[in-house]
Amino acid sequence: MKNYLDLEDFKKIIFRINENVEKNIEYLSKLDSVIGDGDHGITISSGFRSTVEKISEKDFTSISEFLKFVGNNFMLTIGGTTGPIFGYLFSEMGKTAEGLNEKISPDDLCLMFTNSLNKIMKIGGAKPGDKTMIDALYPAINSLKESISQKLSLKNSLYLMAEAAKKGAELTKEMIAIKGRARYLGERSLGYQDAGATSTYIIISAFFEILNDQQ
Amino acid sequence: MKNYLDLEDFKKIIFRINENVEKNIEYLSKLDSVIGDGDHGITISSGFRSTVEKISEKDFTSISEFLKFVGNNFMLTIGGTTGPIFGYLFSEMGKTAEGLNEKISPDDLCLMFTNSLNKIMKIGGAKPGDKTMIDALYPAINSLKESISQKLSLKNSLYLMAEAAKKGAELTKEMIAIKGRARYLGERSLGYQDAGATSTYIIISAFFEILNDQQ
Amino acid sequence: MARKLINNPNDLVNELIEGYILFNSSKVKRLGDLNVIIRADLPVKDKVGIVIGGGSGHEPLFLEYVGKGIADAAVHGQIFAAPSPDLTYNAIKAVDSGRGVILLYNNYAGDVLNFNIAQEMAADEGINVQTVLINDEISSAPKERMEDRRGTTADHLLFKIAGAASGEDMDMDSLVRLLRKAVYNSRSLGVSLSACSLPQTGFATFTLEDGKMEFGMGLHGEAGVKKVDLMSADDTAKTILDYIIDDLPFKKDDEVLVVVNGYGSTTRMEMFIVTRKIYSYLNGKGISIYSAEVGEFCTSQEMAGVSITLMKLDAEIKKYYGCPV
Amino acid sequence: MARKLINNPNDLVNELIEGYILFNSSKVKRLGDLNVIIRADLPVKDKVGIVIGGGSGHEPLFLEYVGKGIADAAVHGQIFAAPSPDLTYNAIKAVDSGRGVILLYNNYAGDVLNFNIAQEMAADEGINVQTVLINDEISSAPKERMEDRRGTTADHLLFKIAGAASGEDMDMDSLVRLLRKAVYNSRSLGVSLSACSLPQTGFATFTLEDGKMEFGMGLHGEAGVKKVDLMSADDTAKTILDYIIDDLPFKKDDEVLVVVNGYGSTTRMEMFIVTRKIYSYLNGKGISIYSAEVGEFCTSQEMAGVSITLMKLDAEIKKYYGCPV
Ligand SMILES: Nc1ncnc2c1ncn2[C@@H]1O[C@H](COP(=O)(O)OP(=O)(O)O)[C@@H](O)[C@H]1O
Ligand SMILES: Nc1ncnc2c1ncn2[C@@H]1O[C@H](COP(=O)(O)OP(=O)(O)O)[C@@H](O)[C@H]1O
Ligand SMILES: [Mg+2]
Ligand SMILES: [Mg+2]
Ligand SMILES: [Mg+2]
Ligand SMILES: [Mg+2]
Repeated sequence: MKNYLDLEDFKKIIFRINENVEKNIEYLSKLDSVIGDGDHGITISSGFRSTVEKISEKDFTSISEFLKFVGNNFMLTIGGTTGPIFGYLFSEMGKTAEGLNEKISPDDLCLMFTNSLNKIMKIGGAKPGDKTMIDALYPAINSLKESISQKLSLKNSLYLMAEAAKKGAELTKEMIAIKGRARYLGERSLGYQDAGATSTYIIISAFFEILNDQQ
Repeated sequence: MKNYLDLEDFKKIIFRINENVEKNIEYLSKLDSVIGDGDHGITISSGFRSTVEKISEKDFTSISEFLKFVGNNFMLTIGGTTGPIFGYLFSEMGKTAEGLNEKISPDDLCLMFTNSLNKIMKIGGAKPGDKTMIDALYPAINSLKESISQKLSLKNSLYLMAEAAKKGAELTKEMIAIKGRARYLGERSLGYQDAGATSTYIIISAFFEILNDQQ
Repeated sequence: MARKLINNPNDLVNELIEGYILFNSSKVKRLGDLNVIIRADLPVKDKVGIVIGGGSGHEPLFLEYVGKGIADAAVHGQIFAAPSPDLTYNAIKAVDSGRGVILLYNNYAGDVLNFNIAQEMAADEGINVQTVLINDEISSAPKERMEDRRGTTADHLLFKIAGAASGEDMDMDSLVRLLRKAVYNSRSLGVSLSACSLPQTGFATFTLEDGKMEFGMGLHGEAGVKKVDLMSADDTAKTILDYIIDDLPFKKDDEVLVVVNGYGSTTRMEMFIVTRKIYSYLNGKGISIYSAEVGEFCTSQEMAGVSITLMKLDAEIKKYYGCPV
Repeated sequence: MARKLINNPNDLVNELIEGYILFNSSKVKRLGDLNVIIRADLPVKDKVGIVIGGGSGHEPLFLEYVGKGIADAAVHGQIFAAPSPDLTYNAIKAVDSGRGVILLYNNYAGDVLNFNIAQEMAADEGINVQTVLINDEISSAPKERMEDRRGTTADHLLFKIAGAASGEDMDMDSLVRLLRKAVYNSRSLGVSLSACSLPQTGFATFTLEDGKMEFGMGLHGEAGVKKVDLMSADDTAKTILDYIIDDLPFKKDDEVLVVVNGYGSTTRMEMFIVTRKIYSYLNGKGISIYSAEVGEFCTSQEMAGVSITLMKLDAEIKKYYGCPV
């Protein structure tokens, strides 16, 4: 059983994210429209669509190069909050991968996600509990750490990671928004799930799906 | 049985018209809104309201003076189509009354209405069948003529006159508008009753009501 | 039901005028307590007066077109209703400097009736009053009955031309001739995407089903001449222009002014998307745009939609219209 | 569902810009095929550059504020979304004449993130880029956390002041100081009477029940801070002004600029009715209006409602704002 991710896997993951986001444009926009401005589905899908178009036309020699390209494309061309936040998610993973080899182990992956999380918290100023995508990413990384300490397979770890992200996204319903547009709502944001957290769940799920497809 | 109208009667008629129009503001506006701009009820009621206020503060020595005042007030201060059309209705009656005595006979009344009709047709350019207030006024005058030739009492004549106006107003449903705003609708004006014709029925009814109250 | 930010519905026109005058007190003032707005510097000596007006509810029409270089007075009726003759009569008297007054207004039956009465009243006092009717809206009657067509957004151009020309010492007859020519050279057509409501009551004056649009909609909520499925901005612009170009007709090498007018709730984004097509389409026909104006000039409450106006230019009209904006 | 006059929903911003540039080709041009509008006469020698921008869908923001005497460039994101850093980076490079560039924009998290990235990219190339955030909207955070407040209609005044001051050879530091002072002196609050929709989809971004209105509504359809029963225009104006006056606070004998802004489908009639109350209410408080502007400056699609902005003046701000309109 394969216990790493290589460049091809990362490419497949990005394509899969694009497909799954595309199917959820309306759902994501709807989530955003209750407590935000209703564009999240459109923005994030256009980000992945443009990314997929560009990576299809280009050759990459390393995971680092690939993820930095994905992240920078997102960050530089999409705009909105989604552009930088999700852009840094990938570009920081890419930066971290610079020092690693081309077979990303569970530990490597954990480090990559953790660095992204820190970068996003630094530039956006949000913390866990503020009702943002961080509330899916943070418990997902904790789950991955836990799985590693229990020596679970990468596939199982990713399964649990996606589940943790899903649960984290759902828990945002019970949070009051502190960052992002929804913060203007205060208590009125209670009861609604955060759009960015939901996208984060979709993104992490794709990691599991790709590994699952191969086995 | 009284077979004429005097100055006091005409005053009562104007007050009664005002009351009845007031009750029908929404209905008249609604009729106008299907094929016009929806303001007929508001315009015509504000016309009678202002007229009633002004005549309450003023003394009149003749029917002619009174009706010219009513008509001119309508014409000069109301605006819209209603102002001039319904203004001329009263002011021409007043002009005609100049040569008559202060007890208006059925014949006198018929002449007064006829002169008004002619003036309105001249200034507005509409003919019977064009789906305007003329389609209530014209058959009403014909009915009055007929009643006179049959030597009916003024009260009975006015009753039939009001009925004829009502029927005329209803028949406008089957007409295509040629004049007024509704003309832009062409065939699409079919099926809807003309607002101004309906007001004309309300006006003529008040003549009957006042005489009926006294007997 | 449309919600409006108003006070007592009966005070709409009065408060509109009060607010506008406070805002603009250096330029305009009110004539007594009438719904008449006049230039603050009246009477202007030795100038043919320009009086404009019509029903309220089409702001910036008419009051925002009063001032030096534009109209001398504007008379306002109630919402969507022609102004009564006493207003116009008083406006004529306030404006007349002895060289006469032109009544420049849109050809609606109610307006014509009321302005005509005022004109007669003033004429009885020896004031030379002439009328120039604006009838640019091509869907309101076929070309053979042009005299039945109503007036719309050409107002914006005509008020400017009238103001400029009357300010340059043009005499009554030349002015009337110039303005009639400019009216004749103007053609407009619009499309509505939603209804408008009467602000006094909040009720819509008509309904337009989802996914439909209506060509030739009246400014007062009169239904239009044809209802079609919602078209793209490009097709809408093309359809309107085809009707307009065919009507004058506008020809290759003509030079035109263009007005793209929003009826109320249409965004400037939509207006510029329409404008984009107008430029390319007219360019393709060899018609050159001397200047275009894009905005809300002749509105109908919160109605969604746009109208397009073309005015064919010649040297004289161009001179008075002024430089491209 | 709102019906819009558009073509392919993905082309909205591109076609907006194309249309605007055709309409205004003597004044502005496009930077390559980017959603960046720049002065036609760039580069302007020896002048601090002013770059403005933000999400699209708020027209006339931002593109209509580019030109001589106003901003040098505007960057446009997609509808309601912050513009991506590559746009701003390219705008900075096009505008910089060696004296540095000011990024003057509204304080929204997305905008800050994206503009900051662009600023870093330009700084890496040795361009002096400073940021002035606009945060006039008082309902978006309490005064203690003013740095969290968002920016709205003060834009209109700030862009003018920035354009005038930068055109008069003011250096970077003085400009930043002036603009921060003008931002600090500006306070806005609005009220919404209906929802707005995303033009790409036509879907409303929120709902407002019949007979309700919402104070502090966001420009992007974010729900406001309090929902109340529909109030009269006078009470609405008074309520907004009380909040604003209390916030700076504005005091007796202060001299102010006033902006009365319509969000989209609100008529000029309503705006002038509100304006009327503003004049009398401020007058009663001894606050004098140097100049007022009434119109659509910062819109939110077809949303109904108005916002009011006051900016406290001093001699320096007054000099650059210019004469009363
Ligand atoms: N400061 C922040 N840190 C992390 N994530 C954030 C932050 N602000 C917003 N987000 C995320 O971004 C999402 C909104 O994305 P989107 O709708 O595209 O942005 P916008 O606010 O520009 O409309 C939110 O649902 C939230 O998860
Ligand atoms: N030329 C005309 N001659 C006679 N009556 C007319 C004419 N034009 C319109 N009307 C009448 O006026 C009524 C419309 O009145 P109103 O709604 O007050 O006027 P407006 O058209 O100014 O809104 C119509 O219902 C019609 O009966
Ligand atoms: Mg959003
Ligand atoms: Mg009517
Ligand atoms: Mg009317
Ligand atoms: Mg957004």
